[in-house]
Amino acid sequence: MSVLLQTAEATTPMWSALAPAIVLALTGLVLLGIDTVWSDDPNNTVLAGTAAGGSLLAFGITAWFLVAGTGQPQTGGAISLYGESLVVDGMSLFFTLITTIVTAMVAVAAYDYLDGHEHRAEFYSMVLFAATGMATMATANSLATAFVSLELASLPSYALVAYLRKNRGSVEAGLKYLLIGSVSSAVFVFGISLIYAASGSLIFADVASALGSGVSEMTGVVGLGVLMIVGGMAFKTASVPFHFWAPEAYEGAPAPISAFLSSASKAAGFALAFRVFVEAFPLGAIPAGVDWVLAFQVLAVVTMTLGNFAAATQENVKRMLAYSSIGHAGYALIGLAALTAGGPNGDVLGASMAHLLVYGFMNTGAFLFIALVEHWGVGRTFEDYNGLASAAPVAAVAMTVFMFSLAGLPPFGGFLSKYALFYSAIESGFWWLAAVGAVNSALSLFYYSRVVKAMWIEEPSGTFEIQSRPVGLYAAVLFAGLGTLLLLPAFGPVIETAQTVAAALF
Amino acid sequence: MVPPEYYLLLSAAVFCIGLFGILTRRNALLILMSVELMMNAANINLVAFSYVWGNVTGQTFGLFVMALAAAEVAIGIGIVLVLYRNFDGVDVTEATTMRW
Amino acid sequence: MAGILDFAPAIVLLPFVSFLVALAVGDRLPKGGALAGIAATAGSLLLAAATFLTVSGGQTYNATIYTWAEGLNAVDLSFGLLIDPLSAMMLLIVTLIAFLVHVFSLGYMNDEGETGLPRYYAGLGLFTASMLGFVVANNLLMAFMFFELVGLCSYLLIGFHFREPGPPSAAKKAFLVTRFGDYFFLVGVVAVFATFGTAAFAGDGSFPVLAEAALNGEAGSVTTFGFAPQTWFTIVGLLILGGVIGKSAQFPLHTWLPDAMEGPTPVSALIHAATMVAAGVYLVARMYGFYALSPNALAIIAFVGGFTALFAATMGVVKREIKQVLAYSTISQYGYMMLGLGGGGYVAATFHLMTHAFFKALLFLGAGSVIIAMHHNENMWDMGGLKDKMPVTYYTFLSGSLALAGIVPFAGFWSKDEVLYETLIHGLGGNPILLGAYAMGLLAVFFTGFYTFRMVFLTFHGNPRSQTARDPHGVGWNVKAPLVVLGVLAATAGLVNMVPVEKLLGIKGIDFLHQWLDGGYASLTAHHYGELIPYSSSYIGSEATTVALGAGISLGLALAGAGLAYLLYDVPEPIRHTDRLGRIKTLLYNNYYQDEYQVWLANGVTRPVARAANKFDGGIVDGVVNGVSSVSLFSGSRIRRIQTGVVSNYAALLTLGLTALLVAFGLLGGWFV
Amino acid sequence: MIIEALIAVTFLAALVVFVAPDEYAGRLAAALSALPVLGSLWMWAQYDASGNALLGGSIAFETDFVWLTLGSLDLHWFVGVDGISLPLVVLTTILSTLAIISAWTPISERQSQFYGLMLFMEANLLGVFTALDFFAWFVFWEAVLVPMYFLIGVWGGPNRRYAAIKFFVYTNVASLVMFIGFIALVFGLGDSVSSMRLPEIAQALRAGELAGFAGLNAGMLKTVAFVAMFLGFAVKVPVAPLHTWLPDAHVEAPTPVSVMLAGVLLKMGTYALLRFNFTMMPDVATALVVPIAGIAVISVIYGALLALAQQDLKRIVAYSSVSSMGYVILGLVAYTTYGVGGATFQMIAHGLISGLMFMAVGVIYNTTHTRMVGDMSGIADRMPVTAGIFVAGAFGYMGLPLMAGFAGEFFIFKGSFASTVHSGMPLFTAAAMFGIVIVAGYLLFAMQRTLFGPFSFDGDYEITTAPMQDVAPLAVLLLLVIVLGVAPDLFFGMIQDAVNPILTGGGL
Repeated sequence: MSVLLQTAEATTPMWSALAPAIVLALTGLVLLGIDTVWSDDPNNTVLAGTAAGGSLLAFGITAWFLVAGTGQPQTGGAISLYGESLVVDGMSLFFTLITTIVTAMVAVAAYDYLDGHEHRAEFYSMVLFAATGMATMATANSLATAFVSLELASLPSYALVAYLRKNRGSVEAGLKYLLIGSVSSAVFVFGISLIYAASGSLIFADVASALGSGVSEMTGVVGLGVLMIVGGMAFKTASVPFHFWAPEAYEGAPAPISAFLSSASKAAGFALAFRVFVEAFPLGAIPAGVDWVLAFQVLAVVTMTLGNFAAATQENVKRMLAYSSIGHAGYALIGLAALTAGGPNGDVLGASMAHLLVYGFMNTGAFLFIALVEHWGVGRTFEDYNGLASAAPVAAVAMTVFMFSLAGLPPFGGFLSKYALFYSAIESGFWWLAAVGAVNSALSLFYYSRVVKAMWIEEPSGTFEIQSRPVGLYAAVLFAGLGTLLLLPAFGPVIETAQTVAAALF
Repeated sequence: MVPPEYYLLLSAAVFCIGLFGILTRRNALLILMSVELMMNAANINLVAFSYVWGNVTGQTFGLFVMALAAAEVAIGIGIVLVLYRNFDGVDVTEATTMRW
Repeated sequence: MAGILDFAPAIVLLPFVSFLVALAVGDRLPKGGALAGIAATAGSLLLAAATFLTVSGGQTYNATIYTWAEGLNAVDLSFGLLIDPLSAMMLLIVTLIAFLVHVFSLGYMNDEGETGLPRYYAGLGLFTASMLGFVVANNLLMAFMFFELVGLCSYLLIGFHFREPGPPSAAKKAFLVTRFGDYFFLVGVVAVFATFGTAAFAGDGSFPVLAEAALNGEAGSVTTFGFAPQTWFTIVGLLILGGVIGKSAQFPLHTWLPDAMEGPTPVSALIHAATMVAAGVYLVARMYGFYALSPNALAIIAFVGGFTALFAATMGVVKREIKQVLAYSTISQYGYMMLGLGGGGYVAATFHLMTHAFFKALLFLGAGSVIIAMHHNENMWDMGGLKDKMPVTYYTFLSGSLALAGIVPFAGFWSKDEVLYETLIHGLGGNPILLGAYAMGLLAVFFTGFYTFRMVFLTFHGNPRSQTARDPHGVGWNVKAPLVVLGVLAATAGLVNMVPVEKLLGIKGIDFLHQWLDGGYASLTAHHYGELIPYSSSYIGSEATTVALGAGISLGLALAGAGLAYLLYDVPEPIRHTDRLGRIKTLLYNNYYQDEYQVWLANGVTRPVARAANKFDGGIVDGVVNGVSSVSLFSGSRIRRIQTGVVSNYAALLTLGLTALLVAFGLLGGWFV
Repeated sequence: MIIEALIAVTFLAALVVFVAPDEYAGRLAAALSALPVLGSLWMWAQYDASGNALLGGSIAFETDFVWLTLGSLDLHWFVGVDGISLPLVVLTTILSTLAIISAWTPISERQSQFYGLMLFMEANLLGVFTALDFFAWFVFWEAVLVPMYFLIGVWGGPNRRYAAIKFFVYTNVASLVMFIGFIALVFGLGDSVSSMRLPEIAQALRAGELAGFAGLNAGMLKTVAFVAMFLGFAVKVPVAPLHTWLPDAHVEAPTPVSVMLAGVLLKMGTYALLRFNFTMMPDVATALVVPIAGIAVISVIYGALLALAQQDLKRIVAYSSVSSMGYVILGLVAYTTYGVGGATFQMIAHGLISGLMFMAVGVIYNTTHTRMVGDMSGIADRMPVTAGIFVAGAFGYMGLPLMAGFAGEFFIFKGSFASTVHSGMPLFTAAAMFGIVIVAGYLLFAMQRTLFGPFSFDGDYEITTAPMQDVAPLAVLLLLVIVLGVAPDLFFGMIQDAVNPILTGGGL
């Protein structure tokens, strides 16, 4: 590998560090190409194959980079491109990893889900473009690229949510997502403009130094700007108070898209948030009056509490998952909320990143199981799931794995990632954050186990007409399940990588 | 020259007008327009302070913002269209099949 | 030394083996395991006799044979044998009675075609084994453990007829009441360990010795938990006494014993004469060296004993069933033993323990034979005139009755008289409590005489008062043989310790029991106890006159009682004179309402408390738990209402939230200055 | 590697059974679960370690390698046994096998799933009792909940959903509280520990290397952590007033599951209390002796009173478990050889006896299909053997000498009465000991009503002798109870050897 690495470093130009994003974008274009050259309604298998192949290729490259240490200290540190507006380092690769693998799973799952729908090519290509945007978000190193990549990720998402044009739910979801999204991005960009006003630059490093060197006394402006940027991030990560779109969008959207948004898009949002706040508004440089850590503490507590409590009383499984994903955003926010000047920030951030990776598997899997159920035409409420295990034991086992993993029970990945998160929160002295998280996760155990109870314990209310065993969906679900399971023993490298690359930011 | 604070106030005013529009309008298209207003408020800042700081970063970024705003509207219109089809109307408060 | 004493464990183990045999293959053996039991107890009897002889040769035995729990930097808990004159004598008594009861059971159970015989003989075997284990125990813990096993066996045997409603209830009561006493006993055992670090009965390191040393201010390693040694030892002694009161059916824990008559009669004989009830008194005798150190404990023992003696005797006066009378007489007689122990008459009490074992076993077996004859009708008013129909039973029963009533020269006279005598002289030595106890004991003698002979006359004299009494069922050799053996013993056993004769006629050396109990370990001899007891003796006139006076009075009272019974009941058609007692009779017949208040304590107090606790648990404790969950769910159902579904509201709320954040942090960070 | 082998074999067995066809599942599970039994007995025979695993004693069958690194600390895969954990391992394997056999009769649906989960639970229990690294231990600790949830929820009684979720959430909350307390403690130790290995942490704590953390000074932190962990474990034990999940779980759970719940799962709590609170922070424990001993006494008496008020045989035994566990707490806080050793021994003894009682109740239930005291009487007439064993077990529960229960309880009483940690200990002990009277009360009443008296049964089932497969496990358990009662040193020696180091030093 090291030899490979040497050659890679020697021969390939710098921009090749962006290969994952480029591959994703190209795949999107290829899909469009297929759609145009193919006379009428291209073959689903080809499309899905291309999309999955492209994203898997991107995943492979990312993994290789990560292992080879591209953009990490041992190979000369972060690779910054295009006047520092993009940067490739361990963290960006880590998040690209999440995005690409989720994209791959979604693409495979969509193969069955899209059966009998039109405009499949557009669907896949938009997924890929959105993925490109997310990959870019992870590498954005300037407020400008941040905004652009965020929009690049968002715009296709709006369309994807509303993909089922004849389905009122889907359309309504799209509308709400769009409106809240556009408002949020307006807030975001206004915040950017204020920061620019205060610092005269958009590059994170320069912003930091400008604010640090006290160029401006406009604390108020900086504060407004920072909080508005927090808003933009909150929207992307579905955190309070910009979370309102999430329940409806996840519920109404096609299940694979819900999976995509709630896992990849959320992760990308965190990637951006981590970098913006750590690089552009470092605790050392930021004016004393602008205490964004406290802001994130408030948001984290409120978000996880609201998400979990609202999820506890849902009747609709998909909506329950939507709220629970808000709750998990709250957990992940601990990564920013538990930062302290000179504290073990690498550990905290890394734990949060690791949780997002595990979450990418278990949450995607859960939503894809919903997709499977929707594909079968089984209802959406808990009651409709009664006795599902008898009809589809394998899938039910997978779903059980997801639920318990989300609830943070062993022997699944979610257990370690969640406890690692609480652990590092306590490590940096915020034991009360961990305590709040604990209360919430106890509650979450209650509602997650409702699904399990319905599937395994309750008697079937009717008989299920489950004739098909969709290959793609099953493959995706089982892959996610396997990942969730293996991430317990394999958690070591994950958390170590995450914390190393996170530490590199400080 | 005009002190920069004024630009801030102007942009803030525009931003609030846009926000006001979003909060009061029920017509999807009007809401989209209000969003445009908010984005342009940002642009005012960018351009003005680009001048103040004497670099073109702001202005360039302003162009990006406009482009993206346009793209956003493009998608928006599409969604409003299907909204019209499904809920025969563009009143955003009509679409409430999902709640709680 | 590889002497006979090394086989002592076999005395305990043989009956245990018979228990296992009866349990495992009893139903495939002839007579349902009876023969195994008889063989085992016979073997034990022989060994016990051998042991007795060896001990009379001056040998003793005190060794640990099994370490139950080996302490690591802590004391070991072990099983050991202590064979000294006291235990040797007791071994002999227990094995003899057990053997006879086994034989008798052939007639009482097998010939009567009872079912579940293997269970019965297994129970008898275990019962005997437990009691023997208790007798030879060389430390308090082992004693306690076998004490408990004895309780278990009584439960099993009293409840033998488990298909009827009565016996299970009686068994439960027996175990529960004695368990209540054993609770204090167990605390006492633990306290002894905590105080002395050992629970050995004999040897220099034994706890009575240590206690003695502590009182003489020599002790090193004795923790008394902040009390003065004297006080603390009294407390510990009384705690252990709790077990004694329970098992030996002393007031107020005597209530289980009359109910225990639900058990088969041979079992009653075993329980009352040799095993369970005797265990309590034996325990006090075993650790008399400890009690002797505490005058208060002794006084309490004496008073409880005296009171119980009188109290139970009065109740015996009015009973209808023959076994009931015997039951109360048992309680009363054990009261005498306690009186003797408390009154400083260690030998006297032991003596009475022995004689009582013989004549009470005899009486119960006799009653059993009568019951066989009466086709299991125990009501004396349906009997009468049986003396001609069953002479063997009659004469042996008579011998036992004379002993019980304390008529010279039968066994009971000697022992009871000595108990009263010891109490009297120590009372005169300046201890009013003892005098009071003596008075009660003396009064009880009269009642004893009365109820005993009331029983005899009602059962055997006069005309038959029922068809079955006219034509009783015959009894076999296996019933008569034990009766004869015991009858002889009841008549003669007193001769082993004719202290009054010695004192009056000055014939030295006929107080064999005194000499016997002076043998063995120095710290366990009657002499040593004599030195320990905190009483001084004084006499009315000379010692001889006191002896004569005491014996005369008690004998006179006994005869008076018997005489009254003779007048009232030795008539062809006796009438229920006790009815004339009216209210008193009702009171006596209901045992002074002792059971009532104890049942009330169990059902009227404990159960309601438990029910209240249950309500509390379900309502409050669990209510809080469920409350928390329902509150969370409720708040959840409220929180989700924020999501109204109207996107404009979302925008508004969003703006609101952001503004709130801005304002809050603005003020916090002082941006607007 | 024997421990890994033990756990792995059990996991594999679980998988195999899970996919096996229903008709063989039970037999297969029993056969496979015999392997861990043999393994654990082999360990017991080969055991040669000494001292306490956490306090520098030699650890038997130890393996230790780094698993993953969390922040500044290494998490190890670190397993091994000492005199405290080995008896519990043996108990777990034996009881699991017997429970599986006792399930043959009552469990008729989804058998392969049932037995698979039983074995899965056994594997995790083995992990709990052998893991010596906190995180590994915690993984197993939590993993036990999952199979238990299903076992109650799927095969339980009418109210099983409520019982299952209550057990699930209640104990999970407890674990979280405990987790936070312990982790805070670990960070309080700062650089003096380099891993989450319990021995390292225990020795560092006893060496007084705890520093302040997160605004709490060392002493405060220690106390807070102790209380948090105590509460967390107390729920599992369970200690009054945190016990209310237990009766519900027991009543709803099928017999074999109750056996495991009472026999092994409750011991997780006391085991953890001993390993963490009482081994690591004796100074705090002795400082809090009055409240702890008070709670113990309350559990004993209150639990016994509750049992007295019940009509459901299973509820009676369930509440009496609360009572018996109170003795364990009392013994632990006594800090004497007999106290702590007795508490550990009582874990084993109670495991066997409560298992025996639940099985006996189950056997009666299998034929009568009722557990209500009022619904039957004189059962002994039709089921003599079962009744006999029931009586024996009940007396074992009452602490009859020469049965395991008496040994455990007497050791505890002896140890705690003599304890010098507080002058009030004799009184606490005497108060707790009164439990032996109440326990006799309710068990005797229950037996008199159900087993004895004239036979009557209002129910349309034929009451006949129980099948061999039901009675055999009972007999085995009874035998074990008696053997341990006659020869407690089979375990008590190694137990004392392992608990004695706890008593020395450490603020005493």
